[in-house]
Amino acid sequence: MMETALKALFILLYATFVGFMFMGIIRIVTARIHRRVGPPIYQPILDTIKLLSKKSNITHGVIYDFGVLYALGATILAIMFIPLGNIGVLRAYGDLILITFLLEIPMLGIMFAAMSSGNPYAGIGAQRALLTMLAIQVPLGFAIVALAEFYGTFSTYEIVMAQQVSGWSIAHLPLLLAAIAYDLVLQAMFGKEPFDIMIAPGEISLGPMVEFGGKHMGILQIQHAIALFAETLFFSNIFLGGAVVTTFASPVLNTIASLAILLVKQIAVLLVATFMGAIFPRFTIDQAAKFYWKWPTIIAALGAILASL
Amino acid sequence: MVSQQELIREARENGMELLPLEKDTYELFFGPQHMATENYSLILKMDGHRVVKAIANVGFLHRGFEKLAEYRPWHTNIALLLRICVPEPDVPEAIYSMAVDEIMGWEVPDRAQWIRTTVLEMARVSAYLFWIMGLSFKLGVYTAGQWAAAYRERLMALFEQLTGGRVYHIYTIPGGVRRDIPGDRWLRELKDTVEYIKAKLKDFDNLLFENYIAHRRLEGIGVMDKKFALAEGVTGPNLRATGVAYDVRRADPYLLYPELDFEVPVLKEGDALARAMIRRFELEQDLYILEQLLEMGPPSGPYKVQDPRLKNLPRLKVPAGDAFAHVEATKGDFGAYVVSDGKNKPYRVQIRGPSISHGVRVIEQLLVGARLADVPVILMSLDNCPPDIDR
Amino acid sequence: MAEEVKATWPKGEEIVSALLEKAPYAEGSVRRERRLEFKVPADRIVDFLRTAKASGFELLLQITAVDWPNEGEIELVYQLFSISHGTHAMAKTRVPRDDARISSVMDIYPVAETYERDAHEFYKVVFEGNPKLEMPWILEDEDREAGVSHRKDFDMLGYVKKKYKILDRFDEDKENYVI
Amino acid sequence: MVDWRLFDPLFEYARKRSMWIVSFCTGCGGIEMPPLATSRYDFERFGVMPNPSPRMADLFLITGYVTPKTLKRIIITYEMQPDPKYVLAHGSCPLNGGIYWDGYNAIKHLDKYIPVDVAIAGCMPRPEAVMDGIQKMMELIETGEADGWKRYKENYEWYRKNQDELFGEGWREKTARRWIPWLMDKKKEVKEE
Amino acid sequence: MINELMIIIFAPLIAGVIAWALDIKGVREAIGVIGAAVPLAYLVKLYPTVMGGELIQYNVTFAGFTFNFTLAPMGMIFAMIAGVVGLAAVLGIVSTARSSYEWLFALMSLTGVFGIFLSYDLLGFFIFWEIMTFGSFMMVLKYNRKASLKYFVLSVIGAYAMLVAIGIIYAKVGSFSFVEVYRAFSQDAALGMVGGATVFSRSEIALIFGLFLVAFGVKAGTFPLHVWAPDAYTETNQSYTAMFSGVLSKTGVYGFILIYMLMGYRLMAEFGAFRSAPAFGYIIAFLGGLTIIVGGLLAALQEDIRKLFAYSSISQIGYILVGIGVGTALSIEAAIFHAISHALFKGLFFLIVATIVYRTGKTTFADMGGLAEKMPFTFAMAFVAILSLAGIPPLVGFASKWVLFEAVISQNLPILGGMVFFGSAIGFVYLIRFTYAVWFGQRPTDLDDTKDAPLPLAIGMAILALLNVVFGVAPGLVARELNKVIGEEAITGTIWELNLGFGRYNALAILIYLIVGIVIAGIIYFLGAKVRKVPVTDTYQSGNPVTMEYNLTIRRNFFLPLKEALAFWLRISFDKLYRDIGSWVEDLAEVLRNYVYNGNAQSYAWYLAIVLVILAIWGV
Repeated sequence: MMETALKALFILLYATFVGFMFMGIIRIVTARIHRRVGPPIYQPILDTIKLLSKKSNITHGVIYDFGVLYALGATILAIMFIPLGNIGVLRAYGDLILITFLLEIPMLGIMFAAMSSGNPYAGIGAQRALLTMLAIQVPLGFAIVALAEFYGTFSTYEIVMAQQVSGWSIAHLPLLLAAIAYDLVLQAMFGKEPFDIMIAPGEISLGPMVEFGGKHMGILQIQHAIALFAETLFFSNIFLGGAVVTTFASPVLNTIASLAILLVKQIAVLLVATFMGAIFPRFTIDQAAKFYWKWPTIIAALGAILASL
Repeated sequence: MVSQQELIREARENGMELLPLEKDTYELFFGPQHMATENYSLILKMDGHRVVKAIANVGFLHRGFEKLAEYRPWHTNIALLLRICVPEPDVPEAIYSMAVDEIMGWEVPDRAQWIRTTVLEMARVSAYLFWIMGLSFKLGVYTAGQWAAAYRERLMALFEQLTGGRVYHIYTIPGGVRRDIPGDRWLRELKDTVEYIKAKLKDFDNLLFENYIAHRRLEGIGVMDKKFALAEGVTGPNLRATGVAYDVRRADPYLLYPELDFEVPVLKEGDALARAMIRRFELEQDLYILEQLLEMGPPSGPYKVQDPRLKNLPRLKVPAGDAFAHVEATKGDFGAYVVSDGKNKPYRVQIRGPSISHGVRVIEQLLVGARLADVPVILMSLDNCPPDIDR
Repeated sequence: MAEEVKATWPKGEEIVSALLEKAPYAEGSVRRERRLEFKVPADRIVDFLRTAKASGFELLLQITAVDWPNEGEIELVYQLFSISHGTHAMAKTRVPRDDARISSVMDIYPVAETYERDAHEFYKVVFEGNPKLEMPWILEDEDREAGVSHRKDFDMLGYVKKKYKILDRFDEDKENYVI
Repeated sequence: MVDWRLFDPLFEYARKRSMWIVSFCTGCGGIEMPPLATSRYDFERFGVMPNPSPRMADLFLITGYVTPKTLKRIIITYEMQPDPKYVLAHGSCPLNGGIYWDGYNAIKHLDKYIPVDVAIAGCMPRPEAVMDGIQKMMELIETGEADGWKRYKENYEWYRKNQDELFGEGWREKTARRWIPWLMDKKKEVKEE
Repeated sequence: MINELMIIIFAPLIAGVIAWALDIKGVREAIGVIGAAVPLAYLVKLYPTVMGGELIQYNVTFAGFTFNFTLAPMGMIFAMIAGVVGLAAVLGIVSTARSSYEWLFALMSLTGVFGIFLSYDLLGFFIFWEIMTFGSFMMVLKYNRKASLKYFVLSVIGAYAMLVAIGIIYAKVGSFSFVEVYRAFSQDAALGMVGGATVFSRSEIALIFGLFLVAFGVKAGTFPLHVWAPDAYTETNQSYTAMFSGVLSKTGVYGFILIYMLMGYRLMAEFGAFRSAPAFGYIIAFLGGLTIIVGGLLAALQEDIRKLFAYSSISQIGYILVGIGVGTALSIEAAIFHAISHALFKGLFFLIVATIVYRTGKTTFADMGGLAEKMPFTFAMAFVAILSLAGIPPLVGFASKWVLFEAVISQNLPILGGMVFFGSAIGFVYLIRFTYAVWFGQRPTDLDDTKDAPLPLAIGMAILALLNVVFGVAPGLVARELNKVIGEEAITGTIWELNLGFGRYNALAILIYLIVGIVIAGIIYFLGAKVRKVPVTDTYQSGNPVTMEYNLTIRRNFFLPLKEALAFWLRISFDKLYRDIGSWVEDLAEVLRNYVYNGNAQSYAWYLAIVLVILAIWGV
């Protein structure tokens, strides 16, 4: 019991910290692409502290508060299910479908909170967010189906272990296709161009986030950090082989090594998304839906069909 | 809080009957505190993500220039009027100076003409770069915008060397320019900058003008046809995108333009993509003009009219009369109508900003039926400059 | 001054005479190359602009109102441009200052709606037939009520002092101040 | 609940190093914002970042002259920002009207209507000057002198009085209702009988 | 004569008749509730016995036919759904019924439902099917003639299809009894395997299957036959719709399971398998998949709160059909599980809709908004229902959906897998539309004095919401019983945990960690500065002042981009085709109504009698 609690605490702290670093990395890399110096890597942490230390906050009702809390709570829940190297609290229950759902429901909390403000921009943001989700769901679903059918199991942990034997998922053609589709989906999950339709600062002024300020936004920053960590970790686990190091005698060393390997993979995933985001304009929502229902869906469905043969 | 009943009663007294707002649509206030608009506001009546009705709410930048100009001596007005058009402040300077020159009957010396032309072209290039930045920020490809703003900085530095000001130059004055070119080094630097920006155009093509997604975003958005554009008084690149080859530099030549070789690009589609492409071609043409000017070199001679009246500028009296002068700005036909009654202050100055024709009625009509995501794109593709309208 | 720079421009003369033939009530002259000037009576301005548009003046660039209090008139200058002839032309007309009314030219040049709103806001010229004259334009309601205008008799400095309770640097004794 | 004074230095540090700007170009100074944000000056180095929503913004950059029409929006936006919030007036015009000192439609003393923490003189101030202003603001935040938001709370009556004097009582509702008749598609003329 | 089964079946009808006859306000409500509560009480009483493996049987001989009623585990589960949701719906009807007429027919259809689940022969099945259809038809007829016609024409088509199929079976087998029929088909399958002459030819089997597909597909609202559902669900008492959608549509599902039970072996033997699913089942599953997508997408585009949930019902039935179609023990368990959870959350949803319609008198989204403040209890119930339908762990909607997903995907059916994934996202989409338009945003001034739910409705909602939570946190409770029904340990694990072998789901852990997560978030939240409540006019409007006269909420065409992205499909496949078919069907309906269905109970009885006579003659 105590050990589980400690592990959970470790995962939570590690995910938060690394998630914030990821946010910083995105900002620095973007700045470098823009030929700027960019902020220090710990800038997101400062932002969050500042937001949480605001001396006045507003609310639009109970749901406005609860939605935000729910978003963070659900993200913390999600991170517990994803295997993190050798550490896992609930990884036995780390079911592919469950995690896919858990990675989506924080957004539902944010949407609830945003919509309860009654701001039309938030309404449009919610509309766009949901349609984006609807659009990505098809390729995402096929990618997950492909994985489950290829490995014959739904357990993320078992998929990671299987990859230790048979090589990374992306080494197999069906799963390579699934990974490509999933990576395109990830672009929308991160809210990066060309699929940052949901927040679109130049169009709808951050959409759902427009009414959040002070501690609500601070909590959402933490949520964003953890979600960033969780999404990259999930991708690294299911497609990039995860990390299970057993070479060292000491379990601590093994853990550190596997965390390091995972970190490298996660950063790779992150950088791909950042680079893609830097060079593309933004789609409109109907174009994005049509795009996702066309190429990524075809690729992922092909992957799924190949995997099921 | 006034109740609805009171409001209706009030409106009745004004001869109108208010009905409760339709529930089928909703109102979206777009600007002024918004990233897509400068200090300009649209009140949109929306259905889903489509605009049903748009009303332009202008006047946030109104400072009453035309009234203020009547209180200031002739030369001081330069420092005032250039604030009408912030991205290219040399244009109002030039038109006002040209109109005053005409009333005064001054023949501006060649060197001053060369400098004025160069400054106007530099202003055009910097305004186009600024516009690229605006468009790419609206489309979400921030990299292109950041780069464009960075290249513009080079021109800002050159302006600073030439005029002493970064943004507001107060350089073109009636009778010539305020001071001479700093030296050959400046010309060399200008040449380098022109080459540099020319080399970087390819990047913008890749990121913006030839990008698949950007094309999808711009194609078929905000389509104007030739007849509509002419009836609405649209000028500049927006008009040329509909197939009318109207460029003040060709239609009503001024300064050195008759001697320069450049093309007036024309496209027929009339949509946002055509407008964007026209601007991109014009940027290339402007760089070409600058190259020609540099090759030509500044003619020798005085940089302003040798007139004793210019010695004591505050006491400058302009003879009674009126004149209209206009130049081709990046946004369109920028004109000034100056009336003098023979005193040391203008009697009436009217500035005709190009946005007044495409920033109010045209936007209101083009936005109907557009998606919300297209609203900033249409605004930016028209290159709407609110201070033109508000003055 | 116009007389001094007056240059002959044969093409301009042709355009003016062709236009005056169709609109005999107007007076026309060539100022210089690419600058024409017409004087039109206020009640015929719609006819004149219709004729002008038909004979190649496609663009209406601006409607400028100039207040002449001594003559008790407001001069309206319609700035036209002809792309086909490549010339600018001013159509000047005058309306009485106290009852400044003129018919709108919206149906000829739709863009005139905006210019007319502007002229109405600042010079209180009523353009009959323009539905949006009363629509909020640049000025706020409280300014409109206070009678802000660009007419010569509007006491701007007094208004500023009343509105903002402050007017730095301004010496009321001084007749002609220099900034 | 918890005594947070212990953490105050941390909070002040975070506040000063993470100033989010309301994206509102009130005047011509807006043109110097892109250069500030891009590679030549890059204010993101100091954690300054433009933000579309006033709800999460700290710094209000008044970029240039302010017309009454804009001032209404500025006040609304300013009141929407959460405390602590800072105002940086940019250019001469918000100080005393600047070149529009005799103009009927430009505010002469902005600090009569909202508190201004730092003002930068110049027309238009160079980006370096703005950077200097931001540095100054950081110093003030660190020393706790950037207390405009406190002043606004304490002297709300006074500010409110000035605002009402300028715009007239009930200006919010009046401004809001201004457009209602024109937004409706169906409006009937009442005929006199 | 007095038998528990008879009481279960006829108690509602008798109560309905008494309520109708007495027609005293207060009394009729009490009688009606008792009429719905009695069967449930008996079902609960009999539950341990039946689930213990003992069948309770009862035979009635009437007009020469022997009707066999048996309470088997499968029927028990469905009857329990009917009992619980029926009771909740009846509680809702207490508040919303307009006349005693509604009591009669609502309870009559409940009788029909119980009869269907308890019948153990085809004839009884058919008769109760028609009683149910008649009751629900009369409920719709009272509100909207046109909708009722659409419903009835399709029902008639379904009924005739079933009648013909039953006739064929009877002609060949010589008995209506399920036991006999099952035996006949099994023998046939065995014969077919060894290559002997079969009783039913291949085409006959295909015909029977097709006819049953139509018959049950109509009632369940499967994709090509769903057209009646949106109108019928909309145009009736909304409390009744809770029963209509939650219970009556389950009879279609039950019918599909019956196909498996009775002729599964034979069909399997005849048509083989597609991948790992039986080929005939794959048809059902594929139709189910299409139903999910079509229903869901159309639900997202509705402007009427009732229509949205009508289409949502169609969409959710699609999941159940997918589960049934895949045909493994696990997937059928998943289907029944989802049938249970669908009944629970959709029943709850329709009671919520009933409350909203009852309290505001409005049905379109355009007229609503900001009700969460005015109706907190109803909103709390809606919150549970939304989370459950959207499939948010740890509520029952997720548990059943999860089992279904795993069951489908583990059978190597990628296309179906993609379809169900899409379905879950579209669920989010239309629910958010409902949430936004009804509960949040700016409240129209005429809704300022809306009150919360009346007590009976509140009790009905509370029952369903509680079950949503309980079965969600302890999905093992349901799974254990389902294993008994199927007779196979398809889902193992404790009451908190579902273990499928290739995937595990622990609802309790999720609940605990979710609470921990929310507590952590709550700590951060409460450490921050206090919050101040601001009105809807004090929101970001690009700096502009607004008043309540402006409309700030997207009340109509919320998903217009989706509509535009789908414009091609909407135009070609639904709008035109169905309008044509619809008008054709309505023309036919006009004829039928004039001669057959004139809304008169007497002539309907005659019709039934004639049909039975024809059947008897033909069958001999």
